[in-house]
Amino acid sequence: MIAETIIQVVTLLLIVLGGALAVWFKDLLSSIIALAGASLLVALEFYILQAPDVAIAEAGIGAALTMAIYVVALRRTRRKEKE
Amino acid sequence: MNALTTHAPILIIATPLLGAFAAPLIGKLGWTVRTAFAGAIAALTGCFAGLLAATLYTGGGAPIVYVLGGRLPLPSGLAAPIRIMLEVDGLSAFMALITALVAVVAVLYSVSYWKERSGGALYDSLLFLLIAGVFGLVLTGDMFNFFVFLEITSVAACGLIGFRTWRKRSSEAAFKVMALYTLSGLFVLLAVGLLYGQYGGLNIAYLATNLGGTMVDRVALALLIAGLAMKAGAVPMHMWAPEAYGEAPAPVSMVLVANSQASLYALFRVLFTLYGQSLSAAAVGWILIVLALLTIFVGVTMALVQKDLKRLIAFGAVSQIGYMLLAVGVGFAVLATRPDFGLTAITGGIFHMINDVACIGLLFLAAGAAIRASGSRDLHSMGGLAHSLKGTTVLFAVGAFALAGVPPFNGFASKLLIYESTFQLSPVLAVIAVLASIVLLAVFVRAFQAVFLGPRLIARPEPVPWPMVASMVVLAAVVIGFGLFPGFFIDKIVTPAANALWSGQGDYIRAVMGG
Amino acid sequence: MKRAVLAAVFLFVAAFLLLAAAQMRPFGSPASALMDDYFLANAQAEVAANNVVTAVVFDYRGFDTLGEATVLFAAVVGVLAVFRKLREDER
Amino acid sequence: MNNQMSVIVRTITRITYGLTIVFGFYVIMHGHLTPGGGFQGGAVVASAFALLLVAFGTAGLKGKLNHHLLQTLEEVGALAFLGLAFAGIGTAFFANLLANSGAVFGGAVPAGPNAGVLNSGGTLPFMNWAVGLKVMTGIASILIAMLIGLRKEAAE
Amino acid sequence: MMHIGNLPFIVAMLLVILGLYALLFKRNLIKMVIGVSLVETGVNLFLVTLGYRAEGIAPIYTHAPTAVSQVLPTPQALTLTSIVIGLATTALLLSFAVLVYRHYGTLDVTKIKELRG
Repeated sequence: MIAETIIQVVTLLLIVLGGALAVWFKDLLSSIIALAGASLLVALEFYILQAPDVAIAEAGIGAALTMAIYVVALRRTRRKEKE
Repeated sequence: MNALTTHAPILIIATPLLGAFAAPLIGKLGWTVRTAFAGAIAALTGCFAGLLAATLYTGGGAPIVYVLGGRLPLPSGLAAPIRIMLEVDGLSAFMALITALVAVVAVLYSVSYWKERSGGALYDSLLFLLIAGVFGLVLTGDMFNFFVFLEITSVAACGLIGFRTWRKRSSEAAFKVMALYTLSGLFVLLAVGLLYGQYGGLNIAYLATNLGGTMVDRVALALLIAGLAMKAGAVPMHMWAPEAYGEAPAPVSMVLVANSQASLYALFRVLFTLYGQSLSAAAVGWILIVLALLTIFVGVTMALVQKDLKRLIAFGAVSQIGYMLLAVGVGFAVLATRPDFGLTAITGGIFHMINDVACIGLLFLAAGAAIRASGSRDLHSMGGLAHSLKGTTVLFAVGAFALAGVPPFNGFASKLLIYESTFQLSPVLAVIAVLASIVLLAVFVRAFQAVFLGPRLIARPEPVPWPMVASMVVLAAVVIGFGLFPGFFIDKIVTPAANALWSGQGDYIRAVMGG
Repeated sequence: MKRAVLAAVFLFVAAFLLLAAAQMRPFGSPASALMDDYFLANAQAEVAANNVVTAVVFDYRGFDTLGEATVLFAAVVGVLAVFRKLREDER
Repeated sequence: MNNQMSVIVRTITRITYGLTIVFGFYVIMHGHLTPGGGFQGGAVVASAFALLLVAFGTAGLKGKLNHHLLQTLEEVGALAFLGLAFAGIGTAFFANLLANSGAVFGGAVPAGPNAGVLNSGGTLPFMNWAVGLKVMTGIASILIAMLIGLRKEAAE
Repeated sequence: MMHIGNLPFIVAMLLVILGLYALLFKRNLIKMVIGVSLVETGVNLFLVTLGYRAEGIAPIYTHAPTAVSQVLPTPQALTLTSIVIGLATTALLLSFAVLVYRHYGTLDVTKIKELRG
């Protein structure tokens, strides 16, 4: 029980860290990867919260496909936030 | 009660959805089939809306409830609705009528407006999605379902705003508007989540019976007001509105006005039906009044300095949102004490909705025709269109005078009610509202003179095809009809709607919860 | 100046949201579960589905799902419209 | 940016994409029994498709799939979903008329925890398929439209 | 179980706040879209945490152990809906960002304003 709680707290803190990094990075690709990482951790948190349905959806849609669309959009725009 | 009447609420939403899903497939069959299909869908939707309104008004005004996938009453002794419900009271039916009017006119206008352009089938599809979304917003009785429809209108509206992809400013406006719409939608969703977390339900009637005055309720209310006012285009988040109305194709601008009004409707629904008297009404009412005055002021002053015809009308539209907000804010401020003029104010505000959509819509459509004919949007380079576009000139004048509240047009009828009731709460408010109207009249007289009068600047403007003229004539008929016989329409359709807000909370709840 | 106002509004909203989160009923103990207990008890009998979430998504709240599919459809149509081929006179 | 990634990525893609698609279909099929459903399964299939796009670029897909076909399939999915909702209109829009009826997917399930009966759920499995079709083709056509639109721009 | 209080709610709200920050103060269009995505993720996390019941299991009867409480299904259904909506809005926003870049050659909001004149 204690172990589960610790995992949950660590996951939650990592989610915030991932979100902060996504905002912080100047390189947009790193930013997107941080966002996808945060999404995957959120999916893990969903699994811990007994929502496997939503966890699959978040991992598949929120992390993988969203990132694919971001990467496609980045291809023809700029990679750096400021140039 | 026959089957068609029973299922009218869902058919109103499902028919344009069918149109939207099928439009790209039908579009492959050519322009004639596509147009016929769009017209048929629009006409059917209009019929269903009329049927629903007629059923409601002849049935004594008791709310009609439609349970998706089930029937009333609630399952054996359960005190919470479990399925999504559509709930139609006087106000919803009134908004559905407005939307139906806009839908039919917009489709008719688009027939020739969009004939020689690329992506016509995609345009039809997005237009129907937007219409279905607005219908959903005004008919649904479930908070999460409301959020879903909010997102449908956002996505479809932004697709349409950015539809002229070759225009620089369209793409920019579409991005900006989409970001703001998404943000407002997420505010609403967060509020829905907060309410669900506290009461374990999503149905408006169910929530209304349970709401107390706790801290979380107030946070949810603040988020709802912020999100919905943002989407309605009230100050301080009004900046998206002129961009959106200005960059969208003319018929879409009109539908977007109806969309903003649907958000305003939702705001009223939240204030009166969901929260009702469970919060200190006067304070919230005064917040709305201040927002409304700011909206009127900003709309009118910004309209003064515009050089672009569509943006000028767009700021006019922003100022009119302020009038509705003002009237209902007055009504809400006095809801607890219930003096007579509260109901008058709400009646004026509601009546102004249909008047506003008719005359602003007429202005947008006439401006669209003028811009199409002259190939320019700049006031200074249009000049003298009255020589060749006589019909459009008259129609634009009708719309402009109606918007500024000149008798005998419809804007006067509703604004008079607003002035009267506002005056009884505070004379200063009424004076500001009247002054703003006068300035607005000046703005539109100047615009009319610049675009239509004076020497002929465009040698051979394109003629206006008949479907465009016909759709404008429909709106002009509404403007004049409502202006000449305001008493009749107020009695028949506006009073039930106003009563639904003023004293209908109990009925709204009883229709779902029983008892 | 504009940035300062924006920052003030942002801080206000942030404080507001955190306050709401702290004021919510405790995590892990829903205040009222009338509707959800009904789903848990009756989904198998009424919808014949073992996965209650799917039963809610496609039956009890199926209309939301239709709306959601519609949003996705709208986005697809919007993206196709953005990247469609233009006519010569439209560029 | 180079459209074609290294040989390793392409080899791994060749091996995995079939499996991913099968897994996606499995998730859609068992949506009413196990975690998953139309949305999740559709997303899994679409991500296999995204993988293909990353590995082989849009040029590799020409002929096999174009976005007109995808768009048509998406509309078919959407119309099927709307039609399934309409089918219940005898009771009310969205009524599940097949559940416990004995017809296709009309089997009943025992109450409480059990091993699961595939032949149950009424209209749910059909809706899962309609939505799954819609989601996979919709997302795939978003990706293709963005990539092809970009390529056209690059050629100009 | 150790008591973690309302930490999940607060984390969800923190994600919303981070997203709002990016949306309000960043000047790059794609960065703003990332902000919107973060707000969406935060709201989704908030919805799912609402449905959690302490010691509950997933609301799926297939191969479930007997006689334990289950978590609430509705918030999960709502979250599924909102995840797909999030994908749809993100895709459309990014398409518009690409379109803006094509017209103006930049993603910087202030530069776009200057170029517009």
